[in-house]
Amino acid sequence: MGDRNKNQDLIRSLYASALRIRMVEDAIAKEYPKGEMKTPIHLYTGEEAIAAGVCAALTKEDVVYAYYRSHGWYLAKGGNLNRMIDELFGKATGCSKGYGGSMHLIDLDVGFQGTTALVAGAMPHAVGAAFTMKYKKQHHVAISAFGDAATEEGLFQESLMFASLRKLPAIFICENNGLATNTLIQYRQPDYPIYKRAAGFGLESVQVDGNDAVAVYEAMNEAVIRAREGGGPTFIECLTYRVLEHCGPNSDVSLGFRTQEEVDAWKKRDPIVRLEQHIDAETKAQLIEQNQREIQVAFEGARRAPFPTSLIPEGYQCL
Amino acid sequence: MGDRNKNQDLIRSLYASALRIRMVEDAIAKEYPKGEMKTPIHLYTGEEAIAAGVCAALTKEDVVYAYYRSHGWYLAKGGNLNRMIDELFGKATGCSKGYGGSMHLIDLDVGFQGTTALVAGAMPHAVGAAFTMKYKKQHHVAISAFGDAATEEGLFQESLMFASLRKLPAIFICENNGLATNTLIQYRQPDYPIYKRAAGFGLESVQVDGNDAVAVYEAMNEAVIRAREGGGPTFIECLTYRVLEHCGPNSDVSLGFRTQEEVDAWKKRDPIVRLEQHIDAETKAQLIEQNQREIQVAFEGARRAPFPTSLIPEGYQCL
Amino acid sequence: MPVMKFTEAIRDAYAETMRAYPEVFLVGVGIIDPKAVFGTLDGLHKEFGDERVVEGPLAEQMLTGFTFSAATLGLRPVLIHHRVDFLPLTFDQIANHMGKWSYMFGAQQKVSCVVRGIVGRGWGNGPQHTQSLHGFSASIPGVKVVVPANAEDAKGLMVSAILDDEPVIYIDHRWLHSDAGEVPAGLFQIPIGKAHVMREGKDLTLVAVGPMVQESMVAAEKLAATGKSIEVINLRTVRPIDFDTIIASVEKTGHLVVADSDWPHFGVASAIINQVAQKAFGALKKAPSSVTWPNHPVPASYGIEPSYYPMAKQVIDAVSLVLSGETNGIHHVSKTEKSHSGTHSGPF
Amino acid sequence: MPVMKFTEAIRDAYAETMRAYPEVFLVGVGIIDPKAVFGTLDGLHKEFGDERVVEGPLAEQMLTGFTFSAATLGLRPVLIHHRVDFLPLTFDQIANHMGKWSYMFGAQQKVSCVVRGIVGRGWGNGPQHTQSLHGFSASIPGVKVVVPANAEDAKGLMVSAILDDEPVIYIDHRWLHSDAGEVPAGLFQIPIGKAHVMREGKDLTLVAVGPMVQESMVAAEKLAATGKSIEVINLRTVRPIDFDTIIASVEKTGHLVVADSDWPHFGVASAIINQVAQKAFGALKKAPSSVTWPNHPVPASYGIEPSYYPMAKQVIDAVSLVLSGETNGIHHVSKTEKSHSGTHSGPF
Ligand SMILES: Cc1ncc(C[n+]2csc(CCOP(=O)(O)OP(=O)(O)O)c2C)c(N)n1
Ligand SMILES: Cc1ncc(C[n+]2csc(CCOP(=O)(O)OP(=O)(O)O)c2C)c(N)n1
Ligand SMILES: [Mg+2]
Ligand SMILES: [Mg+2]
Repeated sequence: MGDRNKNQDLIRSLYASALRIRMVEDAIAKEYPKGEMKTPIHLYTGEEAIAAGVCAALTKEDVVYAYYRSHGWYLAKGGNLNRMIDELFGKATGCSKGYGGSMHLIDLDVGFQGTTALVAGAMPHAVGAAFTMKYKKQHHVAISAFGDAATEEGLFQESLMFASLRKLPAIFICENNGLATNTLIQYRQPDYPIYKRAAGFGLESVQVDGNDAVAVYEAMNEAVIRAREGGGPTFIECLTYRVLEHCGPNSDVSLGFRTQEEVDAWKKRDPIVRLEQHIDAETKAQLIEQNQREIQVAFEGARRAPFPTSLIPEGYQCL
Repeated sequence: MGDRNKNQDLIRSLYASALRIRMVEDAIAKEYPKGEMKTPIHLYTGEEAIAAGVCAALTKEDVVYAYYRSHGWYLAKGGNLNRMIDELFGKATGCSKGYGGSMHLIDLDVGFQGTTALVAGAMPHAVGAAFTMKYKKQHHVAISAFGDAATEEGLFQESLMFASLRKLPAIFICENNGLATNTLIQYRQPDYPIYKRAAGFGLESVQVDGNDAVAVYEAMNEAVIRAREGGGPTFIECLTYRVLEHCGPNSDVSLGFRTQEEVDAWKKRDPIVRLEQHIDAETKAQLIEQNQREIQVAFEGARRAPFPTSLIPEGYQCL
Repeated sequence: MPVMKFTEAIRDAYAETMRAYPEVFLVGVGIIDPKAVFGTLDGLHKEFGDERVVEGPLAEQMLTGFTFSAATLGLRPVLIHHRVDFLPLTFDQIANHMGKWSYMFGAQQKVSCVVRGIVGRGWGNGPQHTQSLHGFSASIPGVKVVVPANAEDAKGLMVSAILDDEPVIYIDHRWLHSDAGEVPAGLFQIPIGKAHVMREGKDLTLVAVGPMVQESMVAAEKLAATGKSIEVINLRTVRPIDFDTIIASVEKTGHLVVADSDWPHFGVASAIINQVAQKAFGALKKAPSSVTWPNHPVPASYGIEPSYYPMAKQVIDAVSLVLSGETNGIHHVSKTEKSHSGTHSGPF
Repeated sequence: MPVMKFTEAIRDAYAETMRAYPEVFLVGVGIIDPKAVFGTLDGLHKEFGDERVVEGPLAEQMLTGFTFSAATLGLRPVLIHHRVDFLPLTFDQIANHMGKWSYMFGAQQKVSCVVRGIVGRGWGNGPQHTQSLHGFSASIPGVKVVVPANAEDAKGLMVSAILDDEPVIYIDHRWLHSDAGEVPAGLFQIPIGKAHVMREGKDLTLVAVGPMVQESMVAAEKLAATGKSIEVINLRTVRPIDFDTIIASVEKTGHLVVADSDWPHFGVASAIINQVAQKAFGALKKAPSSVTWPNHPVPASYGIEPSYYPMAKQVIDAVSLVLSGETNGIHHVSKTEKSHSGTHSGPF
């Protein structure tokens, strides 16, 4: 009974987190054509279960290092919505004060560390953070989130190996959507599962259904316990799908590298629909309404907010 | 009977190749303190079976990409001895005309491509060469030789994965001597065999006794056949031992990171002693004498040869 | 002569060289993408197939060593990066290998390869995706570096880069991609290492790089109306710099301004002014000057990003300051700023 | 004041800061090696243990991102490379991450880390292991770059670099490692961004970097004997360059020579002469000049390597040329060339 409740609470919170991401991404996609957000956007639509599942297993002191496709990670970790939308609008009130744009989000209050536009570029940052936790004798963990193509970069090997050697509290989350921009994975990687390749670096490595938030959460929970107990890093490959185009608010089926049927088939495995089955109508309606309200506030606020006034951020010294 | 003869021929040629390397390295070590070879030397003493075994399975059209520890590779591939010693002496007649030094050997006539001082730096060069073979519809293979520490660099993963993806005729030879300079492997890599890690990139991968030239040759032979038939790359981990200091002509036992007992134990597994058991005394004496003669000629020639006269190599254009 | 867009001119250079030379091939991340690298590879994958349009994994460092090695074995590869910002990732292979190979082995092998990177300026791409990096790329000896300023350059410099026996880094500005111009057909080449006098003048030498060429031409036109005769030199090659052409011009005009789309201190502007100060000091009637980016990264916000990039107006001000000690020559310069029109929003 | 060797001065900087600040740690490839990075870490592994002297695998790119990230979380790491030539391998993390982090996020985090690289000049190390790369390292905004010229600098700049809240690249020349000098005890700092007037003079300003400082001091001494009064400025920091001190000096002397241990076109010499030409043109009585390496890599052969590196004699020639139009001032300059004494033969 306690377990069932706990489970119900978990599902509710996973649903709330994933739904919020979806609704924010939908709103950005809808508003984007107006041209007020002049910054490249890489939407997370369809992949929400991963960030939601991972972050549900974390505390505020744990840190997340993600990439350019990070709206979802930022929100799941508890990042401030208003400041994110302000950043997309290029405003001084943005989370990066307007200097970073969509690919460079940060909210240090909740352990959401700055993101990078270089594929795999942030993996060593998570390793450095995990090392720092150990150095400071804290029991927090550092998360590195990245796509399937990031595992092609040399930094992947270098980061996993060092985390493994030093048994650092780092958890590597691979969001395998089978795509790098518009190039399918079979053109880029030998036919050998990523999580098995990762296991070669001497760490725990598992594969989960990345559209199943509960499965992600459970794998993650194990990994977090291991990491906090000094058992070292874990690699979690999450199989998922990117619904929209790589960068921008539209579908990319017209480009011809994938079919509408494939997209539709994946939509049947929509992570939010899957969670929704366990959510009562009232809760759903409440959450939707609350999100709508917050999103509206965020966009209105962003429109009104001022642009930065200086080319140089206040406090920036390195000239 | 035919097989036995073939085998005897093979052993003889492996012995001749390994012995020649040993004698040249010994001569360099002996002459080095005179200060005429002002260039860092990384001697191959104790590891000769690998280059000898690998190159015995190759033709002149196959290409080898090695590293700063390459005197042995250069000689095993058939590189000109005089020009190598000239290069160590910094002479205009050197294989790199005096511009490269010990770490940058080359003999294009025999498919010994230029070597690099950057650990792992040449791995992609072998991949590019293997691609070129395929592009030109030739059936040659490209060899990449490197140490255990090179497998720590991101280039290792990047190179193996691409060779594997494209089924390129590349063969990766890891000379695992358990050392990077004076740092033992356990301080650098998680406890997981290198060849298994390599297998994660979706290619054939084996481990052999790198002090057994016949074993190296046999693994290599299989790999070469596979590569020429379009079956793709192979990774061969050769377990071996570095007898002398990382760079220079002396022992390094006094530094304290390994013991004389360990070095002595490995000397019992000396690759040349092992081959010698199958060699008659007359052959041995002949080979020794011939090598001595050639080495003497090489050093005398190097002493007499002129230095380069210009800071800019003839034909160098990129200014 | 056919008129084509900058992107079409690059495509034409690839197509012509690939048809004429079987040893030319293209390699890079995302180059079989249907978007065909901003259209600069349109139809080439179809025409030349997987063998000669080689999709790479996200392993830029390896691809660079791969490229350069294939070149030493007689091929002529072109490695293509969607963003010039990925070059630093590959700089061990560029500076320590590609750029040293010929010297290190006594010039025994040709290193006939091209590395192309595209500048992502505009649309709030932020500090990591908007660099120019031609000064950075030129800072270590051993490679040539070219920066085309228009469609003609785009083709002629690419054909020359591909047929060059030394490594060439080719940096094109997405910013210029939709510019059109007359471009000769066939294997049209522009010599690497030679600057191009785009407009003759006698009062001041204005050396410009890449997108600053068009700004400088606008500036010269406006200044002509006030009686100032400006000689505009399109540098084209930033390594090796054609100091001869520049110095000859300064000896004629007595005044020098360099307009570069790069940072101020360690780039082309410094290299040119240093050399002129050393070699043609006597010819200089006034202090030389430069128009460059500010000394820090570019912000994402379009509220301030436009003020980061100098345009024709800033060039006019700098020229006026040198010639007459004041900037108040001309106002109302039509904005050639284009990144904010919304055309550059992707693919990444 | 204690007299110590350059290497001991670096060691002292590490030891003092590590004792005073628990957040300081060292990381790098081969730093627990008994040879202790040319002695500059002697005894530190023993004193501070594996936790604060962190051996890295051969994964320099990762170690760079690792270092910079630890810095953003409040630590003060020093990443050590046995060769400065490994920096290009890590330049994505340096230029795109470490150097942009503060700007990109609106200056919310300190990036308090040091990356140290050692120049391997001499003993036929060849083109890949003898670069200086301080100009290269300084070419992209976002990092500071220092080059110590003597034991005092070695300590003072290292302490300052470690305590700085911005990333600092610290490049020391193995060439100078055995030089000794007086070095203050304790947490002795030398301000980053300030040049040091080592010798006052009124006829010519001689700005020198790293190993060229000692050559310049020898040159100034010799020139004094012929009645020339040379002001020698030890640049110390190559990014940001202390233009104020240089310009003030040139305004006094009217003449400028820059002596740099780097290539000629895109380095510090160009940056300084450019700025002086723009900002103090009126003060210059003659064309400025520079003494640099030739415009190509260094050869391995000791038969020609010495002629690659300019020494005091070349500085004297350049100064004499500027001041009197001829080089024939002084002969018999004692050779301060040291790499060929055989002391620099390893470890790699
Ligand atoms: C180092 C680097 N190389 C190439 C790119 C260009 N690029 C941007 S996103 C992308 C695709 C990456 O795919 P993946 O890592 O699977 O993440 P996804 O976009 O699918 O979430 C590419 C190639 C880049 N930003 N950084
Ligand atoms: C990229 C790079 N990092 C570091 C070094 C310094 N270094 C030279 S040799 C060496 C050890 C390499 O060990 P390994 O690859 O196992 O080869 P071995 O010397 O044992 O044959 C190191 C760290 C280098 N040359 N290149
Ligand atoms: Mg993907
Ligand atoms: Mg080894």
